[in-house]
Amino acid sequence: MPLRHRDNDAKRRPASLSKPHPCLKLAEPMQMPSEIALAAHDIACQRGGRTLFEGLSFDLEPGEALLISGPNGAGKTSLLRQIAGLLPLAAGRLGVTGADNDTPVSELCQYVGHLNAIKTSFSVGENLAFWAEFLDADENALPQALAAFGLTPLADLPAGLLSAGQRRKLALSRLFAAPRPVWLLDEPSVALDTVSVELLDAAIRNHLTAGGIAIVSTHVPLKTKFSQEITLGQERSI
Amino acid sequence: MPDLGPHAAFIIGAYAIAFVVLGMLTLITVVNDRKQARMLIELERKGIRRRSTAKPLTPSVKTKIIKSKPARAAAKRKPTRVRKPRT
Amino acid sequence: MSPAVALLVRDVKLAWREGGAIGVVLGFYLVVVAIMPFGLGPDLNLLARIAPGMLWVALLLAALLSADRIFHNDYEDGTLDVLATGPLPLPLLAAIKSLAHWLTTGVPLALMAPVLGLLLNLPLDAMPLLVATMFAGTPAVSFIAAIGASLTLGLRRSGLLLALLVLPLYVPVLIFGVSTVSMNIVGPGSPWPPFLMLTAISLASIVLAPLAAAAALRTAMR
Amino acid sequence: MISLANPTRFLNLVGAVVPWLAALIVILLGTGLYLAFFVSPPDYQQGETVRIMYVHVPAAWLAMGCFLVIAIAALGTLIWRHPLADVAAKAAAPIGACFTFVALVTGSLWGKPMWGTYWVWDARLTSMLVLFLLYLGLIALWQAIEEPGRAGRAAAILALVGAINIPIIKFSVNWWNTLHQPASVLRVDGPSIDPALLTPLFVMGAAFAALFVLLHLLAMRTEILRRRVRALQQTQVEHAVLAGA
Repeated sequence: MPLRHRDNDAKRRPASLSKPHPCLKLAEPMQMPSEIALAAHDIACQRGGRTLFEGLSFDLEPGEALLISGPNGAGKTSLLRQIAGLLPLAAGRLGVTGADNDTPVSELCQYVGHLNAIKTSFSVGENLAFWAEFLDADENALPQALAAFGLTPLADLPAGLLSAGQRRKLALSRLFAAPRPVWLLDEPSVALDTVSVELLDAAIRNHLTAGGIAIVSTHVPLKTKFSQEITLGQERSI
Repeated sequence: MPDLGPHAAFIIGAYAIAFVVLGMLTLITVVNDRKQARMLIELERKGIRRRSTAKPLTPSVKTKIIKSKPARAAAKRKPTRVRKPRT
Repeated sequence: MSPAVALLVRDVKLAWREGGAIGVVLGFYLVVVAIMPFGLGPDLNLLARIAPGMLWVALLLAALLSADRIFHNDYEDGTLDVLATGPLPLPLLAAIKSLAHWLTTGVPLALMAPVLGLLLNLPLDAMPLLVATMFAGTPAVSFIAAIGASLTLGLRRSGLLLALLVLPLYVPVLIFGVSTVSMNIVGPGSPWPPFLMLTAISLASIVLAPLAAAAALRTAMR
Repeated sequence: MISLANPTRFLNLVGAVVPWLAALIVILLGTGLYLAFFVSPPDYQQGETVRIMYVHVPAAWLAMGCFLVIAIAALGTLIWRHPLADVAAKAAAPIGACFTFVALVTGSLWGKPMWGTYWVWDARLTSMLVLFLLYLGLIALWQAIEEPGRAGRAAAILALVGAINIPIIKFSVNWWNTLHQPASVLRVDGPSIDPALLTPLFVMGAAFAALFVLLHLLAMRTEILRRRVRALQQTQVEHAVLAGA
């Protein structure tokens, strides 16, 4: 990778440090590969014989974020699932620079979809610990991951007792339990209260500062600076 | 027809069942085929055509680049790896 | 802990905790075997003769009953999506989940079979062989069930459909499993050829079934 | 093969072939029935009942051949991604099930005079029964999944699993059968058949095969038309939505 990105990071970091936030200290120690760039070229998506979108391209440098918007059924979730490798691309290609050559794109992504991927019979801590182990992450980061959305006091409770908002926070804590350079967030703020949305917002900003990439579909305005926005939808032309 | 002996009922029965089953299958196949063909003609008569010919809806993608960035660097960089579409 | 071991441990823990899944399977096994003599009459000689077959058929049904657990819960709560972004290739993922199903149903059922064999007057000296055949055959049961479970993922009436799809595939397992035990009790011949055949089927299923299951999972996740 | 890849050309081809095939079936079936009832001599062992063979054995051939067609189509769906492959597989399954059913029933009716009972767990009949169950599973899977793409791929996977299993099932059933009733099984196949019995058998076999081809082509055409109708109905719904309905 060219040196340019390191320069960018150096320039950005003091700017965000000047704005202290509870989350900043948590995200700071996390070492993640900060040189991943992600590009999509002319990708298309088909579901059930219908073309949801085609000719979609974007180009994300380290530290950049992409906002996906559009009405229901326009294909926001499908796009995120395509990037996560869960849906095949109907056309086009997805490329990554800066990673080991044998790492598939999906393994660079942390996908937090509509469903929280929580086992209700496990405790909050066990849920996170499993993801850290399974996704091959450093288990020493677990206390910080629990603290990221304030779940530390609930760590030993069964996840089945959590409220909808707390479950969402547990799902989002996965971003810290198994840090990966590309965050794919599908309506991450659903069921979250205002304070938690701010935490999430700050977490995304810190992730970007560290050189990560975030692709977010959301209807809630975030303070995060998105460098690109993609609007999916059907033109009304008959 | 020759004398089929004591087991004539079984022989006739076997042939009868075979012909009834295969006959019904043929009948159902032909009826279904006609039905679908009629429905298709009916729909086409109403002027509804397939999207590949008429394109009434265009799925659209609008990309907005909010922050300008070094365009030449982005253009120069080639993806090292490419995930081929699976379909 | 490696990702594979973590997944295996988690699946076994889940089976242990979620509504006593293992207990229900064992209870089902007991009920099915216990109800058969009421239909057949209490003739101990007859029961001893058909005991291996009854124990095996009931075992297949009990294992199928729990088969949609292999992928269904993870599919419903979104876990499967995150698992798919993990470091394990999908066939290995399917294999580990099948292995967990075997550990939590095949093994307990095989261990319980001799107890139920007592109810059916199965000769005591046939017990070790019965357990051995079940240990050799149940891996095939779990791994083939995983194919059915992945094919019927998220469908209506998936349990019934699963049974319809998978039971015909169990015919060889049933034949060789039962024959091994009956050969030992009544003959004719050595029980080892069918036993080896059963082992071969299990080994082949362990290798091939996860490939089919992974392909079906890909289709279901789209 | 290239011309067949285009569904529209395929539809035209079906339209051209169907009348000729229908005529061929009538001729073959007429000849076959005449040979079976009037020309073929009674078997020295089984007497007149051997005539059931002319409908039972071809049905069994077709039952197995149809699964082969489905397995090849499954490869077409999964590997070559041929656009007509899953249509071919879906259309073949009910036909195969019907032929299997005919083979089972006629075998049973043949068994009553020969063995004194309608059903014996004879190796060939039992394998047919398992095959019938596999067909039912395939059809049920097709019906359970609404989205044709997923249904096609799922059914293709099941068909390949079944195709790998059929020889194992056949082997195990044969083994099990010799174990339980050694050497009592009636053998009508193999080279010991009298040539006078072979000619009607082959003519009937050809008639059944032609019938299969006809039904398969028709069912494939129906399936293609059904998908077009579905697509048109979908556009109709979208039009209505956009018009503000």
